[in-house]
Parts: sequence; C-alpha cells; structure tokens
Amino acid sequence: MDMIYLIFLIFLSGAVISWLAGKVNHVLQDILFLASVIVPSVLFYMNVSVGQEVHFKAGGIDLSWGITDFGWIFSLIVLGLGVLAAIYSVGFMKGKERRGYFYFNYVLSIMSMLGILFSKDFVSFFIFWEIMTWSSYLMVIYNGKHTQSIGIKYFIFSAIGAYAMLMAIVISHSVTGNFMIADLITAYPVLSFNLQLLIPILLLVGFGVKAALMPLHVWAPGAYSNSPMAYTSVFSGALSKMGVYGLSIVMLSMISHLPEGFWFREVLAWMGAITAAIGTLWAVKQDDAKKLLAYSSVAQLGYIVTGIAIGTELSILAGLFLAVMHAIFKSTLFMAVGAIERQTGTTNFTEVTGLIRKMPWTFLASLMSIIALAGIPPLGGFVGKWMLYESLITSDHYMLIILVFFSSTAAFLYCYKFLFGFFLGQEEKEWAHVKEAPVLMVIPMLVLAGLSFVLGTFPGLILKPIDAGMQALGFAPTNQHLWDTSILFNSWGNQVALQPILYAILGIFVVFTIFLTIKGYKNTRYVTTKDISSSGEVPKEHENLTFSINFFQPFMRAVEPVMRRQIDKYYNGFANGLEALFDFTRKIYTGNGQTYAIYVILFLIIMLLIKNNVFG
Amino acid sequence: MDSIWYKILGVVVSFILAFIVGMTYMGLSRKIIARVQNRKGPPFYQNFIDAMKLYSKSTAIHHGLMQHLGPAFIMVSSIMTLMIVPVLNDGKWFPNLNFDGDLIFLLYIMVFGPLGMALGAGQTGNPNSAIGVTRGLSQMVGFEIPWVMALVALMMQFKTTSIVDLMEVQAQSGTWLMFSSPFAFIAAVLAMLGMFRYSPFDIVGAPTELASGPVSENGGKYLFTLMSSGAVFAFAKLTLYVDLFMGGADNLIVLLLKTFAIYLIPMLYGVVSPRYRTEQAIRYFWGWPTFFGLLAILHAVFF
Amino acid sequence: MINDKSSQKIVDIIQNWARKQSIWVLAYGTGCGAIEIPPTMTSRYDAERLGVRGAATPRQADVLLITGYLTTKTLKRVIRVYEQMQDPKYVIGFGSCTINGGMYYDSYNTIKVLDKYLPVDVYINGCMPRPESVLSGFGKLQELISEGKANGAQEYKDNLEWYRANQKRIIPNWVMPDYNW
Amino acid sequence: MVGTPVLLVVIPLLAAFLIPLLGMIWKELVRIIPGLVLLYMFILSATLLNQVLHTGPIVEVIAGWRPPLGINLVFSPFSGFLVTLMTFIGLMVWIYSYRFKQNVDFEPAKKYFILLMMLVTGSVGIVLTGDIFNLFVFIEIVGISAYALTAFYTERNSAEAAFKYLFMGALASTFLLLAIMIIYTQLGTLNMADIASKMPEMNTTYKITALVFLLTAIGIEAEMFPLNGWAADAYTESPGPIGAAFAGIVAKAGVYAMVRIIFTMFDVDGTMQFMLYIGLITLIVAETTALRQDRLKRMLAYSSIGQMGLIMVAFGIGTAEGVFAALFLMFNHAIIKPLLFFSGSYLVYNSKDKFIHETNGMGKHIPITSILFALGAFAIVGLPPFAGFWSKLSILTAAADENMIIIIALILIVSIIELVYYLRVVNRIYFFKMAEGVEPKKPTLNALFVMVTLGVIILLVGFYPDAITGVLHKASGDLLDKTKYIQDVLLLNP
Amino acid sequence: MDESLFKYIEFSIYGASILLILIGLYGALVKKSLIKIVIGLSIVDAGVHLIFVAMGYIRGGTAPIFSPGFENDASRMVDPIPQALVLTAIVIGFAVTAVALSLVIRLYKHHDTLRIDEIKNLKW
Repeated sequence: MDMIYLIFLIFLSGAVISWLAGKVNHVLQDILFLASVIVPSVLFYMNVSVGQEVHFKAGGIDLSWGITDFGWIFSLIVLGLGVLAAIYSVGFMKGKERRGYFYFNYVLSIMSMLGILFSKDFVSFFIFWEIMTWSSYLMVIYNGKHTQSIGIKYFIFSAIGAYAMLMAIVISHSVTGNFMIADLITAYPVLSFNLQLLIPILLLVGFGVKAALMPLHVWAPGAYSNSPMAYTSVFSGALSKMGVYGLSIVMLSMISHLPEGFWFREVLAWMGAITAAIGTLWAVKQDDAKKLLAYSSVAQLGYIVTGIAIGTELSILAGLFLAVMHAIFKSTLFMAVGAIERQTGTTNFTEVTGLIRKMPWTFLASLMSIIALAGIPPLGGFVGKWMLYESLITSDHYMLIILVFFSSTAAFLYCYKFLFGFFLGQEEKEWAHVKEAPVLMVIPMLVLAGLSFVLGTFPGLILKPIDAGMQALGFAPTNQHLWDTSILFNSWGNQVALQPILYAILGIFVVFTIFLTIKGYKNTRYVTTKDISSSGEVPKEHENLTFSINFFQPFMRAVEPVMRRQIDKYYNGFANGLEALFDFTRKIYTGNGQTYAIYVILFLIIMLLIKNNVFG
Repeated sequence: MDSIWYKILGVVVSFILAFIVGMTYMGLSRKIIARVQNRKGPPFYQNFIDAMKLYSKSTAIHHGLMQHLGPAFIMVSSIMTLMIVPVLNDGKWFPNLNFDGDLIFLLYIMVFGPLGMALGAGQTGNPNSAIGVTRGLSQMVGFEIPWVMALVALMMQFKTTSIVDLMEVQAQSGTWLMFSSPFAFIAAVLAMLGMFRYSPFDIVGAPTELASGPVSENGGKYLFTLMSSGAVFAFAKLTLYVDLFMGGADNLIVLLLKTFAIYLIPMLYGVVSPRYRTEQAIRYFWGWPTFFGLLAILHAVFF
Repeated sequence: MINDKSSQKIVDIIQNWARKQSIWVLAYGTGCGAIEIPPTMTSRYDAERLGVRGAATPRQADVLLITGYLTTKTLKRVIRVYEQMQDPKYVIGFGSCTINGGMYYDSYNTIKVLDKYLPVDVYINGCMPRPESVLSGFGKLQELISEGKANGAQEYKDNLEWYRANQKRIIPNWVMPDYNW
Repeated sequence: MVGTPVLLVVIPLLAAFLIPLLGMIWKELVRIIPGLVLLYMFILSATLLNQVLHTGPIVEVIAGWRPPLGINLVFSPFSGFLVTLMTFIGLMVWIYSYRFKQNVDFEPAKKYFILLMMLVTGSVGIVLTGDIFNLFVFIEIVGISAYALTAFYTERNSAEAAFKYLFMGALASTFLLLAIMIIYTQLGTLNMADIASKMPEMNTTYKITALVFLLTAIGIEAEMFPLNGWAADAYTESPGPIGAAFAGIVAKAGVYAMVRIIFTMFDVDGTMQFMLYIGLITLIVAETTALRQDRLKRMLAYSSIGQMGLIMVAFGIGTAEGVFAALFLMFNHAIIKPLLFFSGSYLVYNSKDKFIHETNGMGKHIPITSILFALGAFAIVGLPPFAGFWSKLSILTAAADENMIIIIALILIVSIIELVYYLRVVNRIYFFKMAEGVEPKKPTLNALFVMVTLGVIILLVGFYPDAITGVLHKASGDLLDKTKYIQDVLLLNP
Repeated sequence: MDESLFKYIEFSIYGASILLILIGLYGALVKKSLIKIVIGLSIVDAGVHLIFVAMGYIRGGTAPIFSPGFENDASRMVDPIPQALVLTAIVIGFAVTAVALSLVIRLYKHHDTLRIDEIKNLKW
C-alpha cells in the first residue's frame, strides 16, 4: 500500500480511536491522540517526496493525490503547527469535558488540511475542504448553546464559499472534461473571456471566505474566539492558510496568464488592504483577547492577500512568508490566551491583569510573538512586512501602501493592549493564586516563539522553499531576488542585511542592560504594583487601579466614523429581508384544498394555452 | 579598516556625538522657550546637569523585569536609528550600518523603542503610565500617515528606498529635496511635530495631567537612560530629516546648523500652542498633513 | 577605583554640584502657599534659571515642597510621597504653618511642627513667603547640598523609629507599605 | 431463479388481502407477513436486478398476450433499480413500524399493514408496468391506500390532509384518464413501447394536448409546483414511517412515471426544458418555504418536495450525466429522507404539534437518533464525504457541461437555504436546553436498527460511491435508450 | 338511422360529456361544501367515462361479443377496450368517492363544519 494512503488511514482511524479511547483511559487517549497526529507527520516527512502521486477512481471520477513543492510549504505549517498544537491540546484539554469530541475533530481537521494540500484534483480538494469546514464548525460550537448563532454564521459563510468553489469546479469540468487542477490551469489561457473571469472569481469567493477576506470576514471573529483556544491556534494559524493556499494557486497560475488580470489583482489587493485596516481597527476596540486576536487574524490575512494579489515576485514571497509567520505567531498568541484562560478562567482584559510574574514563560512567548506580529525587527514579522512594503513601493501601489502602513501602525495599539491587558499593569489580589501553565502547554509556545526569532534573521530558510514552490506553479523567476539566507533585496537593488542588524540590536540591548544593572538589579528591591505614585494615596488591596476599560478611547473617537458602518448589519438586514420574503411567498400554500385544485386547473389551462410555445 | 572594531568605534563615537548634540539642543530649546516667555531660562547645559544628577540618584526599587529592561529597549531603538541614518555625506567619519538597512527598516526600528518602553511603563502598574502609552500609540498612528506618505513619495520619485541613494540624488542634482519635493517636505515636517512631542502634541507626557505619563514610575538611572536615549533619538531624527530633505551635510558644522534649523520648527510651533486632546491631535494629522502627503505622492507620480 | 576614597570625594563633589544645579521639585500644594509657586516658576522670578524645575511624580523629584499647613489627613499622603522619593531627597517647609502651625497654631487637626514627622532641610518663613524668599530658600538648599549638609534623608533613616512613633500618633490606623530603600 | 417480476406485484397484493384472514389465525402474523413479503420482494428484485444488469431487461408477458396487445411488466435496469430501492425502503419501513401500535390495538395495525402492502404494490406496479392504463390503475391503488394512510391517525388533522390529497388525486386521475383516452383514440394502443414506436405518426396538437394532461396528472403525484399543495400536508399528518414511505417510495414512483412519459413515450421538443424550469421553480419555492417552517415534519416535507424538484431539474438537463445525476439523487433521497423522517419522528415523538423547538436538547437524551438525524441532514444538504455530495456534484457537473451556469448558481443558493434550516434543527438538538415537560422517547430496537442501517449506507456511499454508480450508469443508459426499450418490449429482437 | 340525426346525437353526447366535466369542475372548484365537492368530482368522472366510451363507438356497431350468428362481425364490433377501461375507472372512481365520503365524515366530526375554506389547520 502506498504511504500516502497509510497516512490518511492513520489519521482517520486515529481520529476515531482517540475518541473512543476516552471511554477506557484518559492517558491512553492522550497518547493515542498524539500518536495519531505525530506518526503521520513523521511518516509524511520521511517517506513522501515532492512529486510522488497516486491515482484512483471514486464514483467514476479520476482522482489523484500528490504533494507539490508549493503544497509542501503549507504542509510545514499544517503539520508543524498541528503537532505542536496537539501537544498543547493535551495540556489544554486535561480535565475538560468532551475530550474525545475535541480530539476527533482536531485530527480530522489536520487530516483534511493535509488532504487539501495533497489534492491534485478538484473533487478530493472539495471533499477535504468540506471535511475541514465541518470539523472546524464542530469545534466552533464546542462550547455549547451561546455559540450556535456564531456557528451557523460560520457554516453559512463557509457554505457560500464552498458552493461558489463547487460551481467553479463543475464549470472547469465542463471545460476540461475532468477534475484535474493541472488541466484547468493548462486550459485556462485559451478560455473565453467570461469564463476566464468567472472561474477565478468563484474560486476566490471560496478561498476568500476561509481567508476572511473583507466582505466575507464577518464569521471570523466569532468563530475564532469561540472555539477552544488549543484549536483556534490551528484554526487561525493553519486553517485560514488553506484559503491563502487556494488564493495563491489562483493568482499565480491563472490570473498571471490573464492579460486583463491587472484590475483583478488591483481589486483583490485593495480588498486585502481594506480588510487589514478594518480588521485592525476592530481589533483595537475589543476587550476580549480572543476577539482581539480574531480580528487581528483577519487583518493579518488581509496583508497576506494583498501581497499575493499584487503579483510581483517579491510581493508573493512576502505574502507567503507572512502566511508562515502568521501561522507561527498567531498560533502562539492563541495558545497563550488558552493558557491564560485555563489558569484564570477568563480572557477579558478588564478582568485579568498583572500576570507577568505569575506566568513568565507565557509572557515571554507572547512578547516574542507580539513583536513578530507588530513587524518589529529583529523578529520574523519584520521580514514579511518589509518585503510587503518594498513590493508595494516597487510596483507603484502608492495608496495601497499607505493603507497597509496605517493598519500595521494601528496594530501596535492592540499589540500593546494584549500585552498590557494580561501581563502588565496592577497585580490584583484576585489573581494571586495563578500559576504558570503546564509544561505541555508552555513548550509548544516557546518553540514557536523561537521559530519566529530564527526566521527573523534567516528568512531564507523558508523563502527558498517558497520560491521553489512558486516556480513549481509556473511563476517565472526574475532572479531579482538572489538572496543570501539573511539578506533581503527589493527589485531596485536596495537591501536589508538582517544579520548585522540582529547583532547590533542584541549588542546594544546587552550593553544597556548591563549599564542599567551596574548598580545591581539585585540592589534594587521589587515592590508591588500597589506601590506607585498615586498622589500619596495608598491603594488598598481591593482597590483596582488597573486602567483597562475604554483603553483606546481617544483613538476610537478619532476613527469613529469608520467604525459606525458594520458590514455585519448589512448581512443581517439582508438575511432578515430574505426570510420575510420567504414568509410572504410561502403564503402560496393557503391550506385551502380548493385553492390547490384551482392551481391545478389553472396550470392545466395555462399549459394548454401556451402549449405550442412550450412544446414542439 | 573595515573591521568590526572600527565599526563599533564608529557607533560609540556617533553615539557620544548624538548624545552631546541632542542634550545641547534640548537645553537650547529650554533656553529659547524661556526667552520666548520672557524668562531668563536655564543655562544651555542644564540638561547635562540634570542627566548627571539623575544618574547619581539612587534607584532603590523596581516594579519588575520589564520596567528594568524598558530603557534598554528604547536605547536599542535610538541607537539603531542613529546607526541607519548616515550622519555625514559619503559615510565620512561615522561608518555606520547605513548600508544594511533602509527607510522601511528605519520606520520599524523607530517604534521598537517606544513599544519596549511602553512595556516597561506598563509593568509599573501606574494608570497614568498606561494612559500615556495609549495616547502615545494613538498619536503615533496619527502622524505616521503623513510621514509615510512623504517617505513613499520620495521613494517612488527616485525609485529607491535607501537613504544613501536619496542623498546621492540630491548631491547629483544640486537641489535639496525640500525644494524639489516641497509637499513631501511639508508633510514630513508636520508629521515631525508629532514625532518630537512638543506642545501641542505633548499629550503623552502631559505634565500635570498625567503626572509624566509613561515615565511616571521611572526615576534615577532609568530616567537618565530615557533622557539620553531621547537626546540621541532626537539627533538621529533630525539628521534623518537633513539627509532626506536638505542634502545631508559635508561636515559637522553644516550638520549642526541644518539640524538646529529643523529642530526649531517643532519647538517654536510648540511654544505658542496649547495642548491638543488625543483625538484632536490624530485628526489634525489626518487633515492637512495627510493632504500634503497626498499632494506629495501626486507630485512624485506625475512629475 | 570606585572604592578609592579620594576619587570618591571627587565624585561626590561633582555629584553635589549636579544635584545643586538641578533641583526637581515636587510641590505638595497642601495649603495656600501653593499659589506662590506659579509666580516663582514663571517669567517674573523664573526659578528655572537656577535649575529648579517641577517634577511630576515622587520617583523623579529631589525636593518635596510642603507649601503650607498639613492636616492630619494629608500628613499620611505626604509621608507616603516622601518615602516614595529616591535618594538623595530633601524637604522644604514652606510658610509659617510648617514651622509652628502659624495661624493654625490651635487647630485640632493640623500638624504644627513638620519636623517631628519629616526631616525638613530648609524652612522658608512667611505667611505667605513671597517668591523672593522662596528663591532664597532654594538658594539655601543649594548651599547646603553643595556643602553636603542637606542630609535630612539620612537623618530620617537613622531615626526612623522616632519619626514613625510621631507619625503613628497622628495617624491612628497605620496601613502603609514599607519604606522604599 | 427466485421468481419472475410478476411476483413483485402479485405477492404483496395477495398478502394485502390475506393479512386479515391470517390475522384471525394468529394476531402476530399481521405484523410478520408483510415483512416476509417485503423481504422476499427485496431479494427477488435484487437478484433480478443483478441478472438484468448482465443480460438485459426481462419482459414479463401476462396471460400469454404478447405485447402490444396484453399487459406486460418490464424489468429493465432502470425500473429494476427503482423496484429494488422501493422494496428496500418498504422493508425498512416495515422493520421500523414492526412494533407499531402494538401496545394499543390490533385493528389499526391490521389496517396499517394492509394499506402499506397496497402502497408497495401500487408503487412497484407503476414502475414495472409497460401499459399506460395499468399505470393508471396502479396510480389509483397507490392513491387510495395513500389517502387512507394519511388519514390514519384520527386525533390529528390527518383527515384534512387526506382530503386535500384525495381532491388533487381525483383531479389527477381524471386528467390521466383523459390523456389515455386521447392517446388511445389516436394510436389505438395502450402499450407504452407501442405508443412510443407509433408516436411520430400522431397529430402534433393531439400529442401535445395529451402530454399536457399527462404532465398535469403525473405532476400532481410527482409533487411538481404548483400542483404540490397536498404534499406537505400529507407528509406532515401521516404516521412517521409513512412519511418516509411517501418520500422513498411514492414520490419515486411518480417521478418514474413522469420520466417514462417524457423520455420514452413522447418525442416532443421542449419537454426537457419544461421539466428543468418547473423543477427549478419547485425547488426554489419548496426550499424557501421550508426555511420558514416551525414544525419539523412539515419542514422535512417541503425539503422533500424541493428534492423532487431537484430530481426534475437533473432529468431536465437531459444528458446521460443528467439522468445519472437524477438517479443518484433519487437513490440518495430515497435513503436519506426516510432516515430523516424516522429519526425526526423520534425527536418529536411525544409532542402534539411537532414543533422544531421541541427537539431542543434531544442530543443528550437520545444520542444515536440525534446523530443519525444530523448525519442525514448533512448528507441531504450535500456535504462531503456523505452520500448527498456525490449526487450534488454529478448534477452540477451535468448542468455545467450544458453551460447552465445560472441554474448551477440557483441550485447552490437553494442548497445554502437548505443548509440553514437543517443546521438550525441540528443545533437545537445539540446545543439547546430541553424544555420543561418534554419527554424524550427512546427508539425501539428495530427502529434503531433501521436508522443505523440507513446511516451506514449513507456513509458507505459517501466514502465509496462506486458501490452504486455502476448500477446507476446502467440504469440511466437504459432509460435513455428508447429504441432498445421498444425493441425489448415488443420482442423484436431475437 | 338517419345520418344527420346520428351526427347530431354523436355531437350531443360529446357535448354533454364535456358539459358534465365542466359542471363537475365548477362544483369542485367553486362550491364550498365538501359534499358538493365530492359530488362535483363524481360528475367529472362520469363525464370522462362517457366521453371515453363514446370515443370507442363505431357507428352501427354491435357489442364486442362473439356470439353465434355474429362470428364474422369483428369489423362491426365496437372497440371493447374503452369499455373495459371505463369499467375499471368506474370501480376506481367508486372507491375514491367512498374514501372521500368517509373522510368528509371524519372532517365534519373534527371541525363541525363542511365548508372547505374553514378547514385550514394545515397551511403555509
């Protein structure tokens, strides 16, 4: 049996077994769960090489599985994150209800994502896509009743996306006669103009939903913030990247062949940038860490989409690199939130404060990830941001860069809010009992944080595979970006050398830390955060001095006109209008048998009258 | 002479220079403000004395590691900015890292420090600090827009993102960019008002309103470090403006003249202006400065 | 080298000079004397030329300026502020009220003699003292600093128990954090 | 050789009349006999189907009258597939309702099983017969038993539903008779194959008039809009398993009759388009109406009507892929909708009004039923990897191959609506608190068996669609090959 | 028989049956009483049966029975099939009417009315 089948078989059986094992023994269940994620991942990297393929038939349709260079990059995200988050999950789910349910859906999600990357035909792509959708849907509603409207919203948007994609798939079938992705790509340049537009638009709607693109993003905040955090790290980190994966395939292998593709790219890039801006603003407004990170994910995905949409080599590299980085730092942050939720029971900034001394490792991981998220050197986020800006500048998108820059600057606001809200500020007595999260949860976070550090200095480690993947998709390399592993170039020849920067930053930091510590960090005494200069007043133990309500009120006042328009409201209005319409149309069924009989006679008469127009 | 030690020496020297110049400028600004207010004012070296005193003060307490590291963070940002900005034309005297980074890198390294400082301020637990930080960050979002617009205009116009290249351009054409790209200059200068945090944009520290904002809990050597970092940062930013818009400087005297000329703008504007509220400040930056930024971009695109 | 006595002396001289030239004042505007601070700082008298400058928080301040009488309620806050200040630190008693109670000499709820509760380095006499006398008070303080005699803080440390006893007599339910050194 | 196709009609009819007699011997026989009969029918039809797939259709001549004179039964891959499906569903309905009313009464059970047997007889007859008047007779048999079954519960509004059904059914039979009359007077034959072969000779006006009458008449049975006023009421008020039987057996027979008429008998242009558009309207109206229902079974009923519309659309595409998709849809619908009716009945078992909100929190109390309902809901919406996906994919593919992009879009939009209302129910089952005073009813063992069997089939077809596609391809090929049908029936080929 | 008279009768039979159908439809579609609806349906049935039988009639035909003396009259026999069909249809119509009437009884017990527009518990 081919190794590829084996991998999926292990995933599938692992999902079921790790559910059922919960009836026997919880430790066994954990072990089985970890095994069912880790074993296939190891098998994948050891035994499956790029280009390997298997073919088979189902329902009379030719299917084919195999991994491409491009998919391989995403498999790094999926499996790497999958394994780490699985380890985290074991710690996270300890002592919680419905672990079997969680494990089952988790493994299925990982499997389906890997399946998407494996799919070389649209049918298995779509099947895995839908498995991914409903397994994540089940995770979204994990917490019960109050999540149900969120779950429905998520599912409906996913369904809209999926059905748009399905439509594109069947249209492509009518064009090529089979479901192979490669065949569509080959046939694409010679299609009629209408189809050339229609297929990518439909596919983009499909992928755009998962990538939380602007008008389709309304599901994301709720869904991200309501699924269990251990899963959200995968949800936001890897699952949303499947949308990016699809988008980049469309953009790279279809739109790049379209002579009129310019406007297509422009529109998509603008949508990405607006997503980023709106998402950021809403993230700033949130008081709940999960919601904040959720909106932040939306915003980050906006950057990624913009990068991919621009379509120059550097911008696509930037988009994909940001995708990798986002997977790393956003999942770390969600993990940190999960750890905090587990230890304190809440994720609201206005409730939890001053955890830095209680959860130092979580803080460290969060700090690194936040620095990466904010795009500050020397961590990995900067590399992506730099490439994105450079690509925008070198490709003359002057207004776009302003928008992107605005949102990335505004991102500092919520970055700070995240760190301040949880870790800094007053150390309240209420949280005095809080302890650091279990080792199983801390280690994945730290590993991911370390990764973002490494990638910040040696982005070539991941940029080279990305470049190889792009070439595998038929993107012609311009060789304008011959980089070292740690030097970035743009197409004007300007560069940033990351290694000296790293050393400089570290050097200066160390020098001044030493300078500050000369008199001795130990000579200074730690005082509690109640000991502050509060006009001579001594705050009592129960007095809450934390500043966390209406944190960015002035800023929100300044941007208030933008925030007033919520796309959510339009969707709700539309849905309500439709339901009212359907309520009206169903009055056709009056309940009076005679009316129905009259319908019959009328139908007959009308048919007899127009019969020669209809038939013959 | 391209050894690592040579570079480190260059960094140290430029740091000392920046420290001295920045402190002097700050002292001079106090003097000038005092003269405007019809006072005698402190001597121009007053800031050195203050710094020395602060360094000599004891620091008996801290509120945690982040407060301790905050000043180091902000120092990194200041010195990195200084290292990226070419002090004199042709890399004379101060061989820095300016071939390893560019404007975009600069934009980001410049916020490294404030964010680190904000963390330090956050850990003190003083509500005033946190309020100050939120104001500062909000204001930063405000002035970054015209500032980036100006920079983008320059970058688009000359197809480079490197500061050194922009200086080359000016050297070759013989005109300063503040004349050839006036709108970019105006936008950048208006953004600078926010960057230097003089009144009316002194909402971060906001004396008597927020105690002293983020630094409320910092005294002694922390405050000393912050102060020197501020001086270095101010010098670096002024040098950047000079490099970008005034053709750089061939020697130190010219550099000092040009930087001081730039420095006068926010200072004198501040003397006569009362403080804005935060949202007013933000909206100010999104008004005329952004309009000039747009003009700058249009100028860059069409001319 | 740092432990070397002669070099320590030189360091001390420089430090004292700097401290003398840079006096950051935390004005505790308790009484009517606070109204005299603005004229002292602004154009007419311009204390800034002497290096005197307002400080916003006790962490940054060198001098605690008690501008007038202290009630039993405010005393607690003043003590707290003083203890939060970092060494070297000085206290200036401002106005007659801080010396002997002044016009509140028979009030039941004011502190008559500040020195019993905080180590005052310089008193400025007057009710109210004019800005001129305030400036001269600062001048006196500078003198004391440069001579190394302004060691009220040291005194406070040494006689902490005595001060505490006095303070606790005024403030019945004593809930204060430890002294910050 | 287990038997001949004629037994498929004769045995259940015989059983229907024997049940009361045997019931006098031993009361339990009333329940057992139908099961044995249905089991035998299922085995027989499956065997015959297997045989037919390899050798070609069996034409059963009754009483020695060769076609076109006598009545004949045609067991082709297409009709055989449907018969197998129907008998299987019939078997499932029997197992599900084996203990039906046991604790109440003997009389109702007797009537119930008699009527069920007649229903199966009629439906199988509709599918097998090769004679158009025989078709009429079988439709009436189905009709009468269906009216009676709809009105089975005296305490509900069932009589109202049954009367509406009867009203429309009576009109249908009138029109059918008129159409038969027109055809007979014009062509002088009642044999469908013979009619098909002589059809080109017929006067166009008469032909089209007959077609219109036929479409109206069959359209009522096939739940075509606007002729489907009765359907939702009948589904709702009939006993749960009978709702399943309506969806799985009766509606399929109606569609079969319609398809046979359009594809085989008539050669009129435009019928395909007519079917396509009328199917589309049916689909849209029914699904949007279902969205706003507050009663579970009524919602399922409208969903069922919508599915019939979708099947019509698939047939209306007219290509081999379209027919294949339609058959696949019929299969899936016949499997999934009974599952939904079966499990749905238990979800609102003790409720009088069968409101959707009465399913709240059932997931905790009757977990297996609930999960099977959810499975069915997801499957009928067409989520992979369940069975419904493949049929949806094939219909969309078929439509796309004909460049019917708008139709694809409409089908998909309607699917989203469908998804919404099913999801609402599923979420209620799992994530709402149960209301006070609602008593969940644990499913009996036989009901559970049925539901699990259907669920397993859904999963099996979902993961391994090839299990069924081979048969479907043969069946669709059979339906489309009109010449072969005529030849086979008229015994023109050696 | 007279040719024209025959034609007249033929037409009158067709006309009458169509009239019957229309009357029946009128009763079924307009009258509100359930009983009248059932009667209307029966009338429609009768009309259809009549027209069907009339269609199968051959002018001057005999009964389609091979009785002694009529062995060679196959061509003169009327078509037997419509008659057979109509017989079946009558039986079916009878059954339907019976079921309908029993339902009407049930409905009357349940709703205390025979007006069809008041029996609308199931709607929408």
